[in-house]
Amino acid sequence: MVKVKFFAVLKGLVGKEEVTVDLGGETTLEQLIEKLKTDLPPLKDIIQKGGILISVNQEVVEKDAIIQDGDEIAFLPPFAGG
Amino acid sequence: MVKVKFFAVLKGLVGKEEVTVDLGGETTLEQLIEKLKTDLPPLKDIIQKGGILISVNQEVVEKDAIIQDGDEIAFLPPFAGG
Amino acid sequence: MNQDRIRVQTEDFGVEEETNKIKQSSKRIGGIVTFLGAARDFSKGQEINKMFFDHYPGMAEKKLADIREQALKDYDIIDVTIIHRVGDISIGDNIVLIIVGAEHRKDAFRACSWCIDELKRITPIWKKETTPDGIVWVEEHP
Amino acid sequence: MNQDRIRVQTEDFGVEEETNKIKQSSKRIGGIVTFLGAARDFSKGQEINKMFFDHYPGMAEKKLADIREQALKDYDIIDVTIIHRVGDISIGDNIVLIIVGAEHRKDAFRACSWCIDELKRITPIWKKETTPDGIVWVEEHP
Repeated sequence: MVKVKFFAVLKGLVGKEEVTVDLGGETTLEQLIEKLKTDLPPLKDIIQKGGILISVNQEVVEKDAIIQDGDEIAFLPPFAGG
Repeated sequence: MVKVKFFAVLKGLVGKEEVTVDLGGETTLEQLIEKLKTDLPPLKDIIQKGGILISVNQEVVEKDAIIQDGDEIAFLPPFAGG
Repeated sequence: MNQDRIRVQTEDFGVEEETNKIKQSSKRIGGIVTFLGAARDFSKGQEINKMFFDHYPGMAEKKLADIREQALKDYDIIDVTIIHRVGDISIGDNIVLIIVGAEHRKDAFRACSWCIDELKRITPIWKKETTPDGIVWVEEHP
Repeated sequence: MNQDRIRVQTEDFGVEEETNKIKQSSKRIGGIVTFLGAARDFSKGQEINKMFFDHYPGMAEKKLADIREQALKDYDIIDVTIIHRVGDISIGDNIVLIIVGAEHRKDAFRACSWCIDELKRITPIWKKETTPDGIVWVEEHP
């Protein structure tokens, strides 16, 4: 099981702040995204549009990153702090 | 008559904070300096050593500046504010 | 010290109070450069009524701490404070405070400027602006 | 406004108080960059016990006002405060405060850095340092 978080504009677009996903073992971020696109259809357009970073355990990673049980994944829209 | 002021290290070296000089009419800064060197001998070495700026009415000027009655002249050692 | 120097908080901060903490960290400090970001009433041709900052708790603090560590490594400076407010912010309110203490001013200026650039680049904080036309999450980033 | 924004004074200044004055001058201000110079206990390999600043009354204020006007002309900024203390200064005490308020941070950083460089270059203020070896007027200028 992994936790997937959505922040800022994504919370509203996806309609959820957090979901829990059962991976069925080690997988890649790419595969997790494909599964999420099915479970949460708005995510398809969001990812298509680009500009979203994804973090695993609070570090931004590439799509070939390995995901394991217990990881915390987050979808991060463009930052606007400061 | 003009007022001549000495600041910071120059106060101690010249031994005075301010002197009044009778110009006897319009003159140049150069001529005033020559007169002061006679009246205040330590000024000779100070000017020789260099690094001193001179202001007339609170603006730094060159040695060919014209000096008139009522002007305020100041000898300014290297600035060290900030 | 690190915990006090890096904060993400809803409440306001005191510029003087935080400056004094930096000053007290070393008598070698001769130059302190501060960046204070405040909420403007106007952005990209659009009037702003108020704003709201969201953040990723944990990751935001971690990134600010990373920025602080990197600045202390890369620049000849002595101490750094980075504080970012989140939640509701009114026009004129403080948003972000970065204070850099150094022996000499050049390094303090360079490090402070780098910290705010880096904060905007890597810190998971988001801004929602309320304008007369509605509410928008800010995407573009100056 | 100019008189309050440019000061040469023996008493200390309040960083927060002066920052708030700058903030209140316009709601367009989004970035405030501050340089605070403090008395270090060490300079050019020499321990310092205390210092004293002399100035040319009238000319010093005039030069600070010139710097403020030039900065407001040359940079895209909204307001500037420059305050320099004179008289006896203990280690750790504030010496100089420059606050620049602008819409955007880049101009505020550039203008603030320029102001302190220019202050050191053209303002008739002098520093006397008391060290374990004696009292010296500082001539060289970093």
